Amino acid sequence: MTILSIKPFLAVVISLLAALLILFFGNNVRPNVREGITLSAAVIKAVLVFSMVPAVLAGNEYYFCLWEIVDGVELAFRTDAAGMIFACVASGLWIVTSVYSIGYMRGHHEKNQTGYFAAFAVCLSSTIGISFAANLLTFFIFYEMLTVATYPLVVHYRDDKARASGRKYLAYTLISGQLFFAAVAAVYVIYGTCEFKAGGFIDPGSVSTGLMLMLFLLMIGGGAVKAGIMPLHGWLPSAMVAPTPVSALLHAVAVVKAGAFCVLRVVCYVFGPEAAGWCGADKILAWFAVATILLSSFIAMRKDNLKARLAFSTIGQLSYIVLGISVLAPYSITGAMFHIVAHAFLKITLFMCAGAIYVTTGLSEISTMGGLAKKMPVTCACFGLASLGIAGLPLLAGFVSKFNIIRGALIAGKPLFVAVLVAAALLALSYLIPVVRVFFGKSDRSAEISGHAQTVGEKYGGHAGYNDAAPAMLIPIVITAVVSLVLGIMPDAGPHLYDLAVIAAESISGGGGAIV
Amino acid sequence: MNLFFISHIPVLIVVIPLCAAVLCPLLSRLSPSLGKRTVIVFLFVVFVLSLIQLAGIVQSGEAVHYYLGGWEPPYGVEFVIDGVNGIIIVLVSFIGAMTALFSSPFEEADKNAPFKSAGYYSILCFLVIGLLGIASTGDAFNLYVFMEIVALSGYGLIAIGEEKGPIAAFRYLLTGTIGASMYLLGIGFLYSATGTLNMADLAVRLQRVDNLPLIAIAMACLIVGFGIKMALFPLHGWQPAAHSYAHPAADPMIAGVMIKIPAYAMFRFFFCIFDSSLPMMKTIFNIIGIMAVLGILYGSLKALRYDKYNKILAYSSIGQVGYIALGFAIGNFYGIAGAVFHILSHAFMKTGLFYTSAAFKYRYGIHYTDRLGQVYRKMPVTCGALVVLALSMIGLPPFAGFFGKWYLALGAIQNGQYLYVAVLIISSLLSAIYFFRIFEKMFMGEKTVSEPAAPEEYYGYGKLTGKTEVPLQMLIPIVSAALMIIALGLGNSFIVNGILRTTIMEVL
Amino acid sequence: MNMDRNKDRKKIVGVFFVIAVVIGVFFLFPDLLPAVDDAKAPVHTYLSDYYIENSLEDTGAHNMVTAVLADYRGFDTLFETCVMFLAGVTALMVLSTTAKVTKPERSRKERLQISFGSTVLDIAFRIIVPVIVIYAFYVLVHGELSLGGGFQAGALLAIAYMIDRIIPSFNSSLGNLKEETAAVIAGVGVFIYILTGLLPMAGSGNFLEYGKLPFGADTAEQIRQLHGTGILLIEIGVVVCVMATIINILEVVLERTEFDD
Amino acid sequence: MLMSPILLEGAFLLLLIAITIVIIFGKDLLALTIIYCAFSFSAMILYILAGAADVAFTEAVIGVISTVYFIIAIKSISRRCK
Amino acid sequence: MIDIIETFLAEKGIYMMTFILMGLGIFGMVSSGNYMKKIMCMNIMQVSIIFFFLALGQKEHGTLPVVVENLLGADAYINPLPHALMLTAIVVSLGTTGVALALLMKIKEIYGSIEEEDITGKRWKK
Repeated sequence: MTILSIKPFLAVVISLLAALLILFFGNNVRPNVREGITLSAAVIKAVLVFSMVPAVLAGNEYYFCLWEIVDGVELAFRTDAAGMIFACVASGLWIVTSVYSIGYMRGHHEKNQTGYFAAFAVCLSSTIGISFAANLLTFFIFYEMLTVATYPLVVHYRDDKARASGRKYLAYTLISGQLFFAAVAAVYVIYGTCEFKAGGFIDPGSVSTGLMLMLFLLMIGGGAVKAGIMPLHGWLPSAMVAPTPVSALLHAVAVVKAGAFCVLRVVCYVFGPEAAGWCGADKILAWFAVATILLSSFIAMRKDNLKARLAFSTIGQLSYIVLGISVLAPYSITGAMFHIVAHAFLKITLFMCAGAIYVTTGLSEISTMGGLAKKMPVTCACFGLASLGIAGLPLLAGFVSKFNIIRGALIAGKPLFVAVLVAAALLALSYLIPVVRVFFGKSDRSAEISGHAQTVGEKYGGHAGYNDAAPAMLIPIVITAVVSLVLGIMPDAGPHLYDLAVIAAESISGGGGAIV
Repeated sequence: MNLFFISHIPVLIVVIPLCAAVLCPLLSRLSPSLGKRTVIVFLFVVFVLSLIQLAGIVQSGEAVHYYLGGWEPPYGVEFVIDGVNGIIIVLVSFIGAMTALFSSPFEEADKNAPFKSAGYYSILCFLVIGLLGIASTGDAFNLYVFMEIVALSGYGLIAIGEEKGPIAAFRYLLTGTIGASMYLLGIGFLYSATGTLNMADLAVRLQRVDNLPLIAIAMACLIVGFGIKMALFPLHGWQPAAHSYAHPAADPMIAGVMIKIPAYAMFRFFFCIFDSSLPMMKTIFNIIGIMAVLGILYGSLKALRYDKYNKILAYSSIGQVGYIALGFAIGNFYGIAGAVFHILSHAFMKTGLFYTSAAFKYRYGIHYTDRLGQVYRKMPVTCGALVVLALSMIGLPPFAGFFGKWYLALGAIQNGQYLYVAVLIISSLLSAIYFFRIFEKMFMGEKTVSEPAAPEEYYGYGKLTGKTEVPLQMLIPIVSAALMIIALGLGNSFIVNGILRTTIMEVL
Repeated sequence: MNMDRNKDRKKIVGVFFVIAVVIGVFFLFPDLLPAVDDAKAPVHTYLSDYYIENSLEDTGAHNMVTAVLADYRGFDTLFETCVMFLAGVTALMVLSTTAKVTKPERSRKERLQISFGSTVLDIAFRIIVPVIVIYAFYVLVHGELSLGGGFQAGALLAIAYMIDRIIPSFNSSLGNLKEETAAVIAGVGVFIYILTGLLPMAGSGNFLEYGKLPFGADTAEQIRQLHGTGILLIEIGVVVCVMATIINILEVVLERTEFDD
Repeated sequence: MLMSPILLEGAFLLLLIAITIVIIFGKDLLALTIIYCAFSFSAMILYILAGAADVAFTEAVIGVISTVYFIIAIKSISRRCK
Repeated sequence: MIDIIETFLAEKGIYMMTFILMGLGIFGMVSSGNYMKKIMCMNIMQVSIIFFFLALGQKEHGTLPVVVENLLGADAYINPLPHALMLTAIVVSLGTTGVALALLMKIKEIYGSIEEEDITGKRWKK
């Protein structure tokens, strides 16, 4: 049953207004007015999104249609279960990331912060727009808005390296965006509608397998680039040039998750399990995901730069979600959706720790971070906790989602994927635990580190005898770590994200067995 | 009172600015800027009239016929206003009024050359009249006379432009005259076959003509004539120089609207007069399609090579006119709707971009993109509008450019012409390259824009005032162009379904 | 030098190529156009019969061409006059920045005596100019009855001015019109035309509908008279505009050329 | 009448074509202007043969004016042409 | 013999020569190096199109389109419509020539010459 209400539209527009206000007041006003606007917008948005959760849990959806944007297609927002999960994660983490980026920016004395916060807000509005889009065209509109909004963030430092990585980012995303556009136009012409329908509105026999496969690959191309599936992941490591809150936003909250969400929408809400299965598209997708998981883990091991290592671990983790979706079993879809939540909280903690370390000590290479734990105990503890979560240890959020994906794969009779998932968990351990060991290890080389750190520390505001990160950065880190712990123990804490995942999976597979 | 002037609106839209243009030299004799103000005020009045007219057409649903001189159509000249040219008249009058307002800082009425601003304004007003005339006339020869007026005022506005203006104007004069004569030849052939000049009458009597080679040659002449006026690919020789050296304040009108209205006239001829059952229509559409595809690729590729801001925009215009011709080549409802919608959206985009180019020239005398470094700190509003317009040119969703492409893509896929879809994608990627290159230079380049210390290094047109942002008369058009792009983008289904559908359906 | 010779050779080849192509096309499409003067061609059967038969009753003009030009398709002629006005303004704007050639100031006495030294020119000039002016007015007024009309009259007046202007040093030139004033006069001329178009709109007629001119007419005969007056009014507008524009372009070009008179 | 109008028309058209060829190959601009005046005059006669008296009248007048413009322009530009 | 030529002229000859004239006019515009000659050839092209329309309007034994009392019926007069149209075309050609010459003088003032080679530095036929 759909409730007609303006809430979903308000959730999208709030941060657009915030962006305009920030741009308008911008630099000729004291900085904390700008931060105030950002934070208040974040809080309002989170409240709006979370207020919709109970109704969605009860099985009905909010629907708001602006007007008919193209004959037959409206600019409309519908809050179904899957969209709800992504929106909750995005709006929740936006509060955390804004607090963190205020601390980071202050600590780092960044230039042109108004542009940063405005682009940040537009990014979030397009993310929420993506999650609540009711049809393929609205989805595509916000998807491209996300690309354009993240470009100023990637090129924030405005030096040559940033410019090169910005060009690379644009090349990947725009080309895939145009192919996505062609596929959306083709679907609209062939099927006359592009409304998302749980279980997919494309029925298997309607078009020749070749054409359907081509349509599927064009659409998935759009999502795969943002989700960083292996051949199209090039932009992600080079986007590390951006400041850490941006990498945190890109890799945990907005861009990468939007890619995964796009894959989810395309596979489950456009093609649907039967059509995807019929034209053999899910097998291709699955094999790409498997290749990405294994390859990215091996690369991650060799990366010495902490942020690069985390970037490749993101690529690996995202392919978990894609693998979960392409198994097409109800449990694995539930697991994939919950992994969006789990990975978001875990990865944002890791990135925030990396950012805190960089701002406080100026260190970015893992080899130079020996014995850091003595100086920054809390940051390193949270880093350790999050890396265990990523590896999928029980009692942490990562375990719940991985367990479901493996369960789905087992029931769907794909033992090979199960083996890959288990191997990947071990690999994840292999590239995160050494970092933790370095933190808590001997600090023999800390003497000449402090010399180096001392010069860098001054530059970044930390004093010589640095201790733990500034509170504005420390609090978000602790919050996200605790939340990931809580989600691990009780997946249904707070906005019942796990139940939402189950509802969505049921609606997609037409009411399969649900686990408690 | 309104009963009197409601029924006369079609002709008042053309006659009111005519009085302003004709009396401009006289009025500026009385007081320096009186001529300028009358032209601006009259053009805004015409914009309001065109809105009333469009509202009337949308409500009543059928076309408005106005018999000039009181004679019934085949004997006298008549104006026919239906959905398609109703919206185009609104477009022309809106951009005409905005350009007239935009050029007031450029044409400060100074004592020693009183005629300079009066002459400029009367030529600009004639350009608007010519375009309004082409859009509203229903008579083939009358269209030729209006094209001649548009051409002549084009030569004038280009000739008083920058350093290579006269040469560009002279080349445009030669090619423009060949174009107009080819059009006249085309009408001559049609007249010899049917004996009438009224378009509706022509369409009726052409069905009875079985002399196919004659119609084929007439179509060829018309394609060449319209092609030259539209700067379609192989006939675009005059366009890059003309658009980059024209008078900066009139350039938006020339580049934005002047090369679009012949495209509408082409639609009027090839869809309303020649019925699509003619055997050679398929080949004609294929020829136009090939010209369009080559034009799109040529325009986008050439624009990559240039560094002069106007040259980039001029070459991207060749590409975008290719889009419109592509829409006509596709031929089904979506194709034509896409082409007409692209006429509207591209007119606003290109006009807006040339406004920003003129603003940069006015304030800092910037002609080349690599002197645009950090200009957004000095001129935030202009650069904000530039970002919106450029993103729409690339074809990114929330803006109008995307929906133009959307309809073209739908039409092409319906016809199974996947080459056209591929060309649409390639050209928007190419335009992404050169527009983002401009963004890089503007937002990330090192600071090249500085307040001129001594007056002599000041190349800007305007007087050396302290202000950095352009005066208000220039800001309003820039911002309105950007807002119209957003409004067109989000409101495109109202235009395509509400206004264009009835007319295009009749034609198909 | 041989560079010119081979350029000419290329031109010769070009010329023959063009002629050959046109002849070829004509023999390819035999019955492309109707025979030059067969009366049954579609050209003559449709519109022109109507014009020939009732142009006299409708507009009261014997000369059918003037009837079509001024009344049936009066709107075309309005914009044709605008083309002339526009040409004048454009020529003026283009050359407005070029410096004028300043001729040495001649005292009144010098200008009085005839300096071009050939009596033939002087006597001929004295006879021709008045005749041209009178003939021009005849052509203007006589537009409907026989050949003539606005353009020819305007051009004739301009020629009279031109003769006077080009044969220098004769003091009784009709007056040297500065080009800006010429452009203004041309504007006024076109405005006369527009006024005659707007007047009928007051009396519920369409634009340029001479039958509805508000000069009070009820019988069919008087309406035909009205058409006549309408045509005369626009002819006056056209004359003023064409004369002023030609003089304007002449002045613009003349002022900027070195004449060693 | 010895030559029927059609033949005269043909003859004058040939004359016009000849004048055009001369203009294309001509070098001295002043001579070309005078030939252009001849062209305009014979075009006027052609129009009379075609029965268009009004148009002939206008062509004669405008031919004269164009020739005067050309001569003035040549006076201020250059007489020779490559 | 004469009437064979006559019928040939009537059928195709006149139009063929008109189009030859137009072709030469356009060729002259393209090929001539001097801008002044380009304008002359442009005028020639416009004259040829004007004559094409007038030739369309010809009638066998038709008199001038001025109403004379004793002549009735449509076949007696020549078709007046092309004449009205061509008056416009002639005036347009004069306007264009006037503007072209003004432009020429401006180009001469800026570049010092009106030869294609001096201005753009590229010869027509290498």
